[in-house]
Amino acid sequence: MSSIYREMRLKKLAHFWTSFKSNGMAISGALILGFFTVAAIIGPLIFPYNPMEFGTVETILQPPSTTHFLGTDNLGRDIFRNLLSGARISLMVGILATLISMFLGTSVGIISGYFGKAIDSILMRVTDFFLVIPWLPLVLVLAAILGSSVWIIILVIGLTSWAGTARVVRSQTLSVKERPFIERARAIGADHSTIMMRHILPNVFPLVFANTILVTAVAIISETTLSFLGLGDPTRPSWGMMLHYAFQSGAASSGAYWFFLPPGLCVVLVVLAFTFLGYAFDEILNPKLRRR
Amino acid sequence: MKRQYLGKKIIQSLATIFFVLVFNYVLFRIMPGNPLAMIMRNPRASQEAIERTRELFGLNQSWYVQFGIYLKHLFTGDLGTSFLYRQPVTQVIVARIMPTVLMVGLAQILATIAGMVLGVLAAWKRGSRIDIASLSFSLVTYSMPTFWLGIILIAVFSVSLRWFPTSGMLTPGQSFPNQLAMIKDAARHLVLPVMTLSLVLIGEYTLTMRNTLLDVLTEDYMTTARAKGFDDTYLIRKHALPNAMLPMITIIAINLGLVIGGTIQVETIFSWPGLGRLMFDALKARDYPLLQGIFLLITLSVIVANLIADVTYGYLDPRVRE
Amino acid sequence: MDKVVELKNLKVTFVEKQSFLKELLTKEMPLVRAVDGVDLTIKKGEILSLVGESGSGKTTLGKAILHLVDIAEGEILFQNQAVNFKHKKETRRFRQKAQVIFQDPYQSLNPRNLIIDIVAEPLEVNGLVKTEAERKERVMKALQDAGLDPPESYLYRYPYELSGGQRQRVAIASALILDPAFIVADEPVSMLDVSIRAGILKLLVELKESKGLAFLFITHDLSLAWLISDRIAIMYLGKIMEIGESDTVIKQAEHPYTQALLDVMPIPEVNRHRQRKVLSGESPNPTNIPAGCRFHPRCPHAFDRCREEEPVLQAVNPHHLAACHLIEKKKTQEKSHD
Amino acid sequence: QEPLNTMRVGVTVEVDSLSPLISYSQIGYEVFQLVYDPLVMLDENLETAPGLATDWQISDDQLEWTFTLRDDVKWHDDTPFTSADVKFTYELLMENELGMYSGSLGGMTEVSTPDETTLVIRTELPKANMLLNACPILPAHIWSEVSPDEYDAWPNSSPVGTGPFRFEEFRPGEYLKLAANEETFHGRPQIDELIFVLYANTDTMAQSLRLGEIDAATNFSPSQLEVLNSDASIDAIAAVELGFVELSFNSWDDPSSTSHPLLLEPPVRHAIEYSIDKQRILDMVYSGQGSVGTTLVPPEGFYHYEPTSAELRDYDVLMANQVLEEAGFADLNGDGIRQAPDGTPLEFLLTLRADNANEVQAGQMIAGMVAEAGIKFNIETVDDGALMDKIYSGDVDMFIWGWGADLDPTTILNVMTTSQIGNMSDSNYSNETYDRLFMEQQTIMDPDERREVVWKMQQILYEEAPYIILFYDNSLQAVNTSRWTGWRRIPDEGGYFFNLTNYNYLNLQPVAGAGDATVPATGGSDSLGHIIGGLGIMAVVAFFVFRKKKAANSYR
Amino acid sequence: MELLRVENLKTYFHISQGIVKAVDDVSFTLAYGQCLGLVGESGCGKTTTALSINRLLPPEGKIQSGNIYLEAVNLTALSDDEIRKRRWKEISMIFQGAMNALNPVMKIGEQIAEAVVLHQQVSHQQAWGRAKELFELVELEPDRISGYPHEFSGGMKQRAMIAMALACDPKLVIGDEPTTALDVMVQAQILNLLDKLRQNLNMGLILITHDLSILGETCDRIAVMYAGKIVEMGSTEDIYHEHMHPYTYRLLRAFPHIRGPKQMPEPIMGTPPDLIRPPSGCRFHPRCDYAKEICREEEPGMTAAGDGHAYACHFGGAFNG
Ligand SMILES: Nc1ncnc2c1ncn2[C@@H]1O[C@H](COP(=O)(O)OP(=O)(O)OP(=O)(O)O)[C@@H](O)[C@H]1O
Ligand SMILES: Nc1ncnc2c1ncn2[C@@H]1O[C@H](COP(=O)(O)OP(=O)(O)OP(=O)(O)O)[C@@H](O)[C@H]1O
Ligand SMILES: [Mg+2]
Ligand SMILES: [Mg+2]
Repeated sequence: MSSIYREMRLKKLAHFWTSFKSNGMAISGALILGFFTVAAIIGPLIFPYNPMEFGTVETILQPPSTTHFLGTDNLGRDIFRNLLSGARISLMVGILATLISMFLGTSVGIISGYFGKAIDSILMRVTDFFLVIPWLPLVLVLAAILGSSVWIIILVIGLTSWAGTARVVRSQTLSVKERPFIERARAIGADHSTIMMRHILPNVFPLVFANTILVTAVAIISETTLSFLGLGDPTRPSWGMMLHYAFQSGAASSGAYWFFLPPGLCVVLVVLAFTFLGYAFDEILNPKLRRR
Repeated sequence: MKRQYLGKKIIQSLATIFFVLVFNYVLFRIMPGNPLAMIMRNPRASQEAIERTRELFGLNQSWYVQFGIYLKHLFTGDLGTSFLYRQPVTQVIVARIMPTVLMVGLAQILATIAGMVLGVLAAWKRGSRIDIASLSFSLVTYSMPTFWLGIILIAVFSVSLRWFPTSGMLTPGQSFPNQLAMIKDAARHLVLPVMTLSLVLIGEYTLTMRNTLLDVLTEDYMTTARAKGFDDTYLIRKHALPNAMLPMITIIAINLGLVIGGTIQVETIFSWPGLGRLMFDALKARDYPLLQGIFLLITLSVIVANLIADVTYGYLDPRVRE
Repeated sequence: MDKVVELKNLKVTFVEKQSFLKELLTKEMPLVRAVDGVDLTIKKGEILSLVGESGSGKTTLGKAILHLVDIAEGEILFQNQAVNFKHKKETRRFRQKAQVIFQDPYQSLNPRNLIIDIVAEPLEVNGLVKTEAERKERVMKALQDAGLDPPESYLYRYPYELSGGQRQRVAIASALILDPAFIVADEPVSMLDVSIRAGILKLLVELKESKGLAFLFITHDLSLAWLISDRIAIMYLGKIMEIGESDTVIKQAEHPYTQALLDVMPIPEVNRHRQRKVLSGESPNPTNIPAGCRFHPRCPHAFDRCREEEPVLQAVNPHHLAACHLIEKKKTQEKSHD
Repeated sequence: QEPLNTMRVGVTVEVDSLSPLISYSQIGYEVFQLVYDPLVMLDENLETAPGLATDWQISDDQLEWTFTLRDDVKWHDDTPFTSADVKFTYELLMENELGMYSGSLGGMTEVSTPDETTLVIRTELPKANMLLNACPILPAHIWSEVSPDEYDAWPNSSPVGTGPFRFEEFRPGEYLKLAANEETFHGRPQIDELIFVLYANTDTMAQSLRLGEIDAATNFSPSQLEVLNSDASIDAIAAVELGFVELSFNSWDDPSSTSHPLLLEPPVRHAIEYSIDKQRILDMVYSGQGSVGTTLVPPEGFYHYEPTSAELRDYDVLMANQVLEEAGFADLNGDGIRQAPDGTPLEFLLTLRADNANEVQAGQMIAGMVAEAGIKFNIETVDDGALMDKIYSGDVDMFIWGWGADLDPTTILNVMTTSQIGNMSDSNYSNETYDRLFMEQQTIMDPDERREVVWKMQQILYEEAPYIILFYDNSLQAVNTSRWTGWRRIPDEGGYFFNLTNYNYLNLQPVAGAGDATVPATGGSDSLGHIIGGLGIMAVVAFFVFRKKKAANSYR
Repeated sequence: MELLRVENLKTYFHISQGIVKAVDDVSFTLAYGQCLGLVGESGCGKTTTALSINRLLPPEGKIQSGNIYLEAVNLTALSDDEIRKRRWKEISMIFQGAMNALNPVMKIGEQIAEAVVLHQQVSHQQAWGRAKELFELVELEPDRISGYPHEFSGGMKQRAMIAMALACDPKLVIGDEPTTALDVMVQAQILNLLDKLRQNLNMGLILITHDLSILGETCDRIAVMYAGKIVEMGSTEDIYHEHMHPYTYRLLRAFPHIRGPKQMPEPIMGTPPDLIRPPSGCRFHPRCDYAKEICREEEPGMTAAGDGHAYACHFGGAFNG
């Protein structure tokens, strides 16, 4: 019987794949992201990079050449290699921060929407608070208090970016909650946690998923911005850190475009890829958009 | 009915403000360096000054009394004295408000208009070249770090093309023969920062507009309206837009918080003499009273903007008036 | 005969949702008297139909019996016992014995669960199965009971892969799996295409007969009620207006409201431009129930007494009760004729 | 009407206050020396020269100074300047101990004014730095109106001075504007308007300079220097500055401190110094601008002590390892990190200031270098404020920071005295001999004799190494010579401005015909190049999406 | 006199899974003042037929072939502009589910008036006057004209929708399931109203429904659709009493008859066909009790069975014997 089971799953996947592959944004997003993921995973293995290893005076800010595909930075380090290892950091920050944010946002959203009443009011005021509070200043302050290691940056971004998800999940929960199968679950005696985990979560998840991908994009930009403003982790040179150093060393005004453009473009591309995917999933998973 | 809705929204906003106050209070007390240490760090602080501060902040009182004192000071408009500028925080802030309001306001207006136009075009001509072009444009600008975009714009428009100045709000120290000349000068300086900020915003507005409009266009009442024989422009203007505007309003208001983040970057890149930079300077200098003041101001304005959005929403959508 | 469910003066009220501010400012809150004093018994192996306009409180009554909404007043006896819902074990036992089928088969099955999981959920929730094999076996049996044959081919599908009728059968299977004594069927066929309806109805009747199940069948379609039920109760604004054996209620309707309902029932017959005696207005709202007989504002026969005094259910004959002053009037008239 | 000759100077820090009682900043110092005059100023050779005082005598017991003041000086509001103003200013500062100038007034006991042009100052002990006090003289007729309670807050928002420039306008966040003072004893400057333009980042400032939006600027980053110099009309220099960058150890030898005990041991500090290739860091991070550091007093001054070759701990990894080996630190477990005999590894936390990219990068290089000696540095970055907290609470192992010094060594030497712990001291260093010598040097009037003592002090510090002086860094300045000429570096290796004298401001000449319309600069093309590249890539992306979209459509 | 003539209409939806032949060769006519009931199971193409007449199909839907004449004008041949001018003025629609068919943020009166302004060149004020009249016509309180849809109950919205449909005195009104989702009582009210108005205003009415039992009182003629085709068409009497097609027969048997004998309705087994790959031959054959070999192979044409009565079956009336 499990073969039927597998077959059904496959059918569903196939269906998803059909919509996915006919969606230009999804494909471009997946390709770009795939490229960077592969680059982040195997890149540093082929082109190892040690941020503590510096060049010599002669190798400072060299334009692209055959030995250094993308030239060198102000400390004579290879930019191409730095980009590859930066991809790891940036992607890691984006994804881990998103996981935190997703967990918080989904829990708050579901709990708030499901229980309603006082719990909802309180949680929603907290959510509102995180929603209205100017995000970057808050992150800046928090990062300044807590310090600037990658883990703290991840935590800070995660802790401050869940409000949107919570709202979306809550409103979805409110509508799922009204659907009769929830009442049915209550009628057969399911308790709150079962209902939330088994009935509400799976039904809000597609939305969370699409939303999450967008949060990842935001998280990566956030990391970049924080690093650019000097609050990044210098021992783990992400793309944002590269931009920070490029800007601090005046690369933009001194014409060292190879120092300044590639990390920025990488950020743009990766964020774009996540945004593409987010919107594409939204389009694929959101039946309303699909209808037309 | 309407008054109740308004009342509810105001109460909600007040609740949020209360959260903000508590948070603000707690945050700036757990920040390294309590107010006393800040004063004492000043090598020349006299014993009296320390006493005065102690009293001012009620540091010898219990926490709720301290919170009460904090609230009392707030309500009298006393945000303390900036450590950095040695001036009342309110005074420091007031001097820097206008440039930010000008820039953010313009950018928001521009981005809203452009985003709506692009979004409407994209949704109406879904799948066409226009849709793809505006979608790609929005997504690409949306994905750019604000500061990076700013630097690129300087490189293109100031350095290469020489169309606009690189930085500042007015040509420094220029005395202008008349008001008009000054406005012209300010306008030239405004272009790039406003462009940067709006470009980053346009993306989200376009996408939101497009998506909500697509949603709206599939609604049954749009079919009804089409069946009535109206042409496309009328349909969009009279039937689709009023409905699609609803989520837009919320997004625009919520975005204000985001825009403020953007101003920090834009003001840094373009040396714009506004609040964002002031805030960043205050942060770097650990000027807590100033930081707290700016933080409060920004948060309050975002909350007020949200309240206004909610009220507008209520005005536009008869359903939520109840 | 065994009483499965017995309701005594059951009342359910809702507080109308209103703004926070108003809640603060006003002490009294408008009450929705959705169920407003219902006495009813349902016996083993019986289908009792509950018929009424939208908003008359049918669903609420059904939910109240299953304790899915809070009861304001009155008492519910299940198999002659009051269930203590504070007691977890007792609640659980009750939940196993009383099940529900909802109106909308498209909405009442979790679209993200497989059929096997949906049907087995009551078992899991109540911790009644140990092994996977046992679980599957019981699910298959339930599916078979609900007329889905062969059951294997349904186990690993999602609800959206089934037709409306099949889905409703899945819902029934999931209600049957715990071997209940009583099922509330809330308009189980109203969302289905006519061509499918009949099958489901037949299934319900079969189940009643083969398992001795008791049903509360909620519908607004008098003809369906008439066809499948043993007794019919007519509900209006939270109260039972008429109750009796189904043929009696249909063929010898006493209450003007029942008569009005009968009159508007569509029939597949050429009857061009028949001017039906359609009641004016829509079902009035239960926040503001008229004094006297609650039906009097729409009643074509209303007289003074109806505006002042609320009629109680009284026997027209031992198996037929109605709440209308006309009955007495008629009786006195008959008497005076005599 | 003649067009005004305006000079614009780009700066990255703005005045923290217009009140000399409040300001602590370098830019404040620069502005005050333009708006106000001191009694004695420094000339282009950094020698003392008449300021408001034309002449001065010292009594034989070296405890009484008599200054003869100018009689023709007027405040910018036309009130005449008298000795009472000086007396007022000095007494105000001495009583209230406010601002950056009050320190240099230390030791004065009495100020008296026999007449309007004579000033007599008495001191407790001989005051070696009497003439090097740059304290601006404030107008008594204005400041006496201010209540003493408000001295620490009164903003002095429209300063009135006697200096060569009068204050015009200050727009916080934007610029500060001065105008030439018509009647000044310095002779009217050629600069009609002098504007300090604030930039939030050096990158746009560099662009602005090249575009001619400003005429001069300071605080560039090292790598910009070269590019700026490639511009024919721009002269970018690395100016020697009285300052240094140091690696500072927490020397708080007390149980309440969380300082690392192993760092209190001189061999460890010495090994660290041996293992740092300062020149390389200087070359890499600072583009070679500056010089390798040794002792506390920067070399430009008269008081600098250069360690003998025996004392000198120049870059030498072998020595580093040897020193550690001898002190009993060996890597027994083979993880590349040496341990103390009790097994504690030589692993320390290096705290860096997040917003100073140069220091962060220098720190990273250092961490790489000390590893060669079997020492492990972990790096954390925090902002200034947090670092300050850590320093005051003793919760730090070591950090990189910098100091600026005066011509007179007193201020910088003071940083290392015990009395400054909890105040200026950031290493929490304490040494009784040093403290005693510090008091002594202040009172020695003979420079050579004084130098002996100061050298001794530096020797102590070098040996105990609470600081490893990494470099004497330079201030990177650039001027656009197409509109103003006559730029002079002071001293010869020094800067055009922020050099303790206002010589350049007083002596610059406008280039005839250059006008205010800015000079075209070259060098836009390379930027254009990278833009076009960037846009190209975006176009490719857009095209990609476009193509995919079309495919999707036709599919439908 | 003929008001509407639909000839061999084929409307297909082109979607990624294939071509949905939602309406496949449908022909019928409608006279002035007549009411035609279009009945069939869910998904058989009723709405699509209605939308084709008005050319309001979604982008993926296309009229493949066929002609639709309103009076003498071929609607399928008109330009977008011309058809737009005719919408509502000549053909108006009452949509399935009025709860969603009204713009939630626009006053109901405005929604009626805007159509009047567009098609009748009157002032805005006059249009509101007209809207008030219409409200009275559909038995709604004229004061509520400036209310918003959410303030109306389901039945009232449906009335308002009807008022809107009548705003420009159309020649043809298409009611697409105007009473589905309404309560029996309200359904009866609305049907009564529609019937009365049609007679008073002498307009053509197409009443789309899946409930065969409600047509007996309102319709003159009934067309039974199955899987994109009309399988039987005739007067209401013909369909109820003289039906020749097995599908019509089964459909009628699926309804309970409260005034008739107490008999359980009978289900139609099987499921409606997939319109991308419809069954060969007669589309009903997989569900037909009387299907023979030929039904699988050959598609039956329309057979006349009397005046205006026709059916598409190889074995018309087979169930009788
Ligand atoms: N949770 C609730 N809160 C407030 N009012 C409610 C709630 N549930 C039901 N009501 C109100 O109670 C009344 C009875 O509702 P109920 O759903 O029982 O009617 P019904 O007879 O089942 O109608 P329908 O035929 O439309 O299903 C209605 O007026 C309804 O608005
Ligand atoms: N936009 C569309 N794209 C693809 N297929 C469609 C579309 N609209 C309708 N269809 C298909 O066309 C067929 C006919 O649909 P239509 O809406 O006309 O049916 P209907 O008879 O009105 O059904 P109902 O009673 O459910 O309203 C159905 O199989 C439906 O799935
Ligand atoms: Mg109900
Ligand atoms: Mg339809």
